[in-house]
Amino acid sequence: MAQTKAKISVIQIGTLLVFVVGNGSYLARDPDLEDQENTTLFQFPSVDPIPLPAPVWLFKLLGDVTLVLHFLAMQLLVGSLTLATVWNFLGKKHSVRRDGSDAVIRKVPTLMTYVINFGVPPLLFSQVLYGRALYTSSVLIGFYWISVIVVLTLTYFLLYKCADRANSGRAWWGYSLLSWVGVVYIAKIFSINMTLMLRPEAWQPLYQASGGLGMIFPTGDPSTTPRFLFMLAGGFGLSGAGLLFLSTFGNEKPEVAGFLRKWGGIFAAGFLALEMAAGVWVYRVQPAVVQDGIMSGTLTSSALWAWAVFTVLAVVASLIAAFWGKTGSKILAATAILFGALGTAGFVVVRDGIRDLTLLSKGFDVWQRTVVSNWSVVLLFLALFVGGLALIGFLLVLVARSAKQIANQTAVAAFAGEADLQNLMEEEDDQ
Amino acid sequence: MDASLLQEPRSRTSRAAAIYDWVDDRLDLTGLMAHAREKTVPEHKHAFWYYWGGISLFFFMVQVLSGILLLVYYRPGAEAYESVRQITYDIQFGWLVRSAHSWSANLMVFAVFVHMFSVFFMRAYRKPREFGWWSGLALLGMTMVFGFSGYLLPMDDLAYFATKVGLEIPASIPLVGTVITNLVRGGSEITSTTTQRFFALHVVILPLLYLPFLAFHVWLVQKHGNAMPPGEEAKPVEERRTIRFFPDFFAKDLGMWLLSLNVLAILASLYPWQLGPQADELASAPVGIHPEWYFMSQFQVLKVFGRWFPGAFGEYLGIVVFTLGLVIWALIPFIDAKGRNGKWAKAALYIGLIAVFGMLATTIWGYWDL
Amino acid sequence: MINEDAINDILRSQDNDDPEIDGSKRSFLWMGVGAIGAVYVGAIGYPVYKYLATPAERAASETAVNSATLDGADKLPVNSALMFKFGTKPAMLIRSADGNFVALNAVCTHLGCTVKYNPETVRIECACHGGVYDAKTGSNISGPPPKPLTKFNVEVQDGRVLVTRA
Amino acid sequence: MNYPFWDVPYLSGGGVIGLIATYHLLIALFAVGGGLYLPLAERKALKEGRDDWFGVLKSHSKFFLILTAAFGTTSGVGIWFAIGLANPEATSTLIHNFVFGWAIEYVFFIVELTTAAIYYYTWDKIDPKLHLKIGYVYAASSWLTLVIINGILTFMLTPGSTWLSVAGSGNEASVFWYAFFNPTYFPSLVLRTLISWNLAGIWALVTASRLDGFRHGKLKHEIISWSAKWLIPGFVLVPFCFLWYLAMVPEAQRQLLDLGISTIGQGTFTQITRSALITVMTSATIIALVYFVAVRNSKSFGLGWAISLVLLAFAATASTEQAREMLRKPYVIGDFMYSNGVRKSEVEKYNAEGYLTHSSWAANSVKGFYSDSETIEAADLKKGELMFRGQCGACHTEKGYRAMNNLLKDRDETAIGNILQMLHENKDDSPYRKYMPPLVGKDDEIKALAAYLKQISVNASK
Repeated sequence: MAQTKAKISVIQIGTLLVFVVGNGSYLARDPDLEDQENTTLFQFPSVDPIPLPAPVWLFKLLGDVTLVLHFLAMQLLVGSLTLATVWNFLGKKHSVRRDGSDAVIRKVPTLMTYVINFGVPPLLFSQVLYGRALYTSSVLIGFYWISVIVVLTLTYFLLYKCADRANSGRAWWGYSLLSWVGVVYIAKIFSINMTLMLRPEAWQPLYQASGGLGMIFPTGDPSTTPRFLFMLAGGFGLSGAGLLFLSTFGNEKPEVAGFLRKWGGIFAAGFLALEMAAGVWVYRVQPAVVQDGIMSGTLTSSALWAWAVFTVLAVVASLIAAFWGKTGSKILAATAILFGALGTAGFVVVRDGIRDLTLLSKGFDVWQRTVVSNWSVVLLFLALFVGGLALIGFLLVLVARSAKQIANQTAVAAFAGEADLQNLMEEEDDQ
Repeated sequence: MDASLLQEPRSRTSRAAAIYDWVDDRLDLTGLMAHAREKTVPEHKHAFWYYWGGISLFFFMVQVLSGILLLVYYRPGAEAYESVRQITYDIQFGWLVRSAHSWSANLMVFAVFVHMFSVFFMRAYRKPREFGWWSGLALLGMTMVFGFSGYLLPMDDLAYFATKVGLEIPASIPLVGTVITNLVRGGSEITSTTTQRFFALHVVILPLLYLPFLAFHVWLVQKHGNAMPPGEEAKPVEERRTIRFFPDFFAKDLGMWLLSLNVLAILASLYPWQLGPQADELASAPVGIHPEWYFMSQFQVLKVFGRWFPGAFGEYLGIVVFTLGLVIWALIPFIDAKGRNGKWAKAALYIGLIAVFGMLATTIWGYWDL
Repeated sequence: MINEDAINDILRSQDNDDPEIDGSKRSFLWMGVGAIGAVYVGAIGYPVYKYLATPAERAASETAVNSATLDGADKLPVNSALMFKFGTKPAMLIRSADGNFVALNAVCTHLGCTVKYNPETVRIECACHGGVYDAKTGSNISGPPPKPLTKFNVEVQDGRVLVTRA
Repeated sequence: MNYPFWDVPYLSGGGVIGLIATYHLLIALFAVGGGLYLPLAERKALKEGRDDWFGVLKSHSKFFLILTAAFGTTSGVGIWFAIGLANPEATSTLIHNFVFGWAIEYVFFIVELTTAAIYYYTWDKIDPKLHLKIGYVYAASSWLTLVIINGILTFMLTPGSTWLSVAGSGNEASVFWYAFFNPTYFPSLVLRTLISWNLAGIWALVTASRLDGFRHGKLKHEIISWSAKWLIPGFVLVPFCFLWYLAMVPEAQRQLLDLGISTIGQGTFTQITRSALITVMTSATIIALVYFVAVRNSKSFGLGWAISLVLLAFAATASTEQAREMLRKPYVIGDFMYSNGVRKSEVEKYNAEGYLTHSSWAANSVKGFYSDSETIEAADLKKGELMFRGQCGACHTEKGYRAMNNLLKDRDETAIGNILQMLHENKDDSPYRKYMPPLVGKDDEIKALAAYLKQISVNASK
């Protein structure tokens, strides 16, 4: 066991060196070594005897589509929360910064709602396909994994608190800083789990060391840090594009809109470029089998290219949107965020490829599953899914239309203002 | 049947009305009701503390009822342990009855302490309520003796040793301590004779003493009404808020009783009171043996005085300190009397704070020190 | 917004005697109060009843059955036991190595598990908490049981064994 | 022990699930009931032109949004995380069966959260009639999430004969709807719906208690009385629905209820009885307090009382859920998988070939123990620990919840061995059979477990 530990840390240091030197080879890539570890140290848990109720490709498709949405929401959340916190902190005497941060933070609780919402299906479908690996790695870091829930709850609540304070014109950066810490913590735990599930060779020593509660972090995975940085950089970048969007589509004052536009463009361009660098790092730390697999697979290789091209396009579009013309162009802003989103879609597919190839190299073929489809349930789900989205869209259109009408009228007689109630409640506090 | 009653728009049936009238003629229920409706209770942000006397009373009633149930099977003397074992394991729901009795005892002591301190800090001992304060203190003392005597009755090892160390407190009284303790104990060791005595004390002597004090205490509350804290009293009359005693306060008071019953039910059924192995005087005492939590403070004070001043002197000193504290506590209505200036009120406040934190600190210290 | 009259209104509507509360509503309320009361009476009364009734129930069940006939039990091999029901409760018939029969109640006196005969140690053991009894007398030898197992009278007849309450 | 075991000291993994689940249920059922409460209250206010009601409703909808989103959603995800950690095998079975059930629930969930947000953010900003419609859409979608999850929850207690007849054959998917609409589905759905209305009323009292009754007596009294009415359907119907539910539970499980009354002694046997006692008593108290303290005394009904009501509801919910969980014993999925993740169909295989040898985890570990450890006894203890984690840990901890050190106190190795043997044989007359799974494995594994348990009990008596 001590040997394994030593080996793990050698690998860790090795990878860092390798990255610095930049020639992209790393110790654990030796295929002989890997094979040996698989057979002597570990087998995956046996597969659940109940067959899959739908083909593997369908789970993958649904998982990846929702994962793209989850990543978009998550990246927007991470980046805009960071920026808004900084601006609010610096905004004591700078009303534009302050207003800009307020405009952003008001949207963040809703963003969080969708981060969670779109996060559920990919995790569900991952459990169906990769449960053998995913349950195991989750249990191994069980303490941290369940702590995600506690941190998430507090983070989410703090975001509402921030929005509330923003609405009443008070500063809130302290609260948002706390929730930022929470968000980054959760991101880190997810990175660790999603990479740990790919490393059965690390499970046994980790379990022996942790004694069952799962309070020890795995070490020695060369890809955890680059993956974490990749997501973080992408988050700032995409949020920049989000700010561009907010600056042209939102109803902010001109100076606030201009402020959002400038910084949005800079952030989008800068951090998307960083994301590309981190992406190269992620790729380089993959073992040769995986690298070869990605390059030789049609889907994965074209997705990799799509990611690169769209991200470059997003960088260019953001720069133009930020600095070209006096007022922002809606089309340019929308283009920037669209390219960013397409880039995300590209890397989600590559990510999926990396997962499958890595697992395959360790003896877990996700495609080899018994499938007994129950199409009636699947179709019902698909119909409801489309119907549900259509319903939401329809409601949003109705709401927007009605809101415009009402805004044109001067007073709404039927509703009591918020102030009334505040009075009701405060009177009681006074006594 | 009274014709006028039938015309009333009430849904109460005439037979019920007739019975009501029959009783009313003899006991004047209507007059009582009218009195209850006229009576008011102050409503303010400290009104929560008004409920604690009622809560204590409620737990006392639970004690009486569950105690009577235990009496049905309990046998004092040599068979004490066996009979409690039967109650706990043999008799259906015996564990629940015993558990309710034990839990309710602890909750009652807790409620009595809360009641005492809330009365203290609301200055409800001032004129005309001095007798309420003193009768309350007497009730508190008896409550604690109830607890002490009841704790021994199962005669399992915890009860045995806890009583053994608990009796060190009276034994350390100068001059007469040993004599009194031996008298209470029925010998120099705890035996089945002791359970027999404690049993008599617990179910006959104490209740006989307790009930008149309790009646007096409750009568005083009815007579003087709820005391207002000084802050509330300083307000002009038209700003004070009140609710009617009946049915408003009465309903809330009953609500509190129900809540207390629920707390008791949850504790008693989820954490049934355990029964240890039978007491064996030859066995070595379990590590960290100590009396019940409400004696911990005194126990610890005696212990540390004994440690600081070896020999009987330390214990004497401890007893003296304690007695002095009690005397001051009982004389508080004279120290902080109505009409005296603010300096005395402040002094009383400090005394109260010292009492609360002193008891808390020595109790925690006691558990720490085991 | 809210005037004095309104408050008086409320005060009145809270009053039990308000004519506003009509007959059916009032009887519904009384039904509710009655139901809650019944719940409390049940939740407290049932355990209390069971508590007080335990000895009576025991006596009734104990006197209900006074004997059991075990056909063919006289052929029981030596050093083995036969489980049977004495009334509603499990009991055991043991034939010791010397050929004698003993019948005992098979309910552990500790917490009521069913005990079993161990031919190797020639003891009766309770698996729940490790109680041990003597196989001939039923007396509690070790472990938590506080009392011996009740012994029954045994009468060996041709082709059957008759067990009766002692 | 197909997966590593998540060993939570003192609490046990099951305890973590229980805590999160109760807390979630209190909020999630409020989300369902409150979803109907809001639009109906809004409708009443619109119809009667009550401006003051709108103020309260707006404040309530904010409380509602934050509570259900920040605390309800996350705790829901939390249950899912916790079951995956504490019982991956059972979670995997459920997901393989019901993945599209969950997917469908998720669709309703998205609609629910979106409409909740729209509803709160568009007060005063859109046509009141449209606003009310959004409220109805919210109410419908939140109830539909209950309709779906109820199928999966009730499946665990009563998978139904149709599903059980194909379980293990690979054709489980073909009987999805039978598994979903299982015997306890409908009584449970009605029960939960009724309880959700109750909770809507109780939580509404929290908002109402914040009003100053001495100044806005009429408003406060009206809101409290109207909210209290939400408790009536549950109060009247829950007892009947509960009997209906019980009638649908298999006889063997129902006997567990009886066990609590007929078997005397503290601790182990009487849990369901105790839970039932608490549920009945707290429910009655809620009703009594709502009427006598809230409705009859609305003027001085304060936050403390409202919170007491919520806590009572928490106690009632927790003990009901506890009873439901206990009712499922000794299974986690009725008649199919035992609470420690061992499938009923696998028992004989494990007994013949060994339990640990069939877990890829442990098989390697065990070899390691015997080659690394200095003595065979030490290796046995390690093996016993794995047995303990795999087969006992789902319900027992070393010290803490259902603690072994307490249950085994003062037992010698023979006594422990006797208990284990009895659990292993799992005969028809075994008193443990009704609520504990059989102990599976070969003799050497069971001996190792006995040695490990002995060590725990020795440590306990120190």
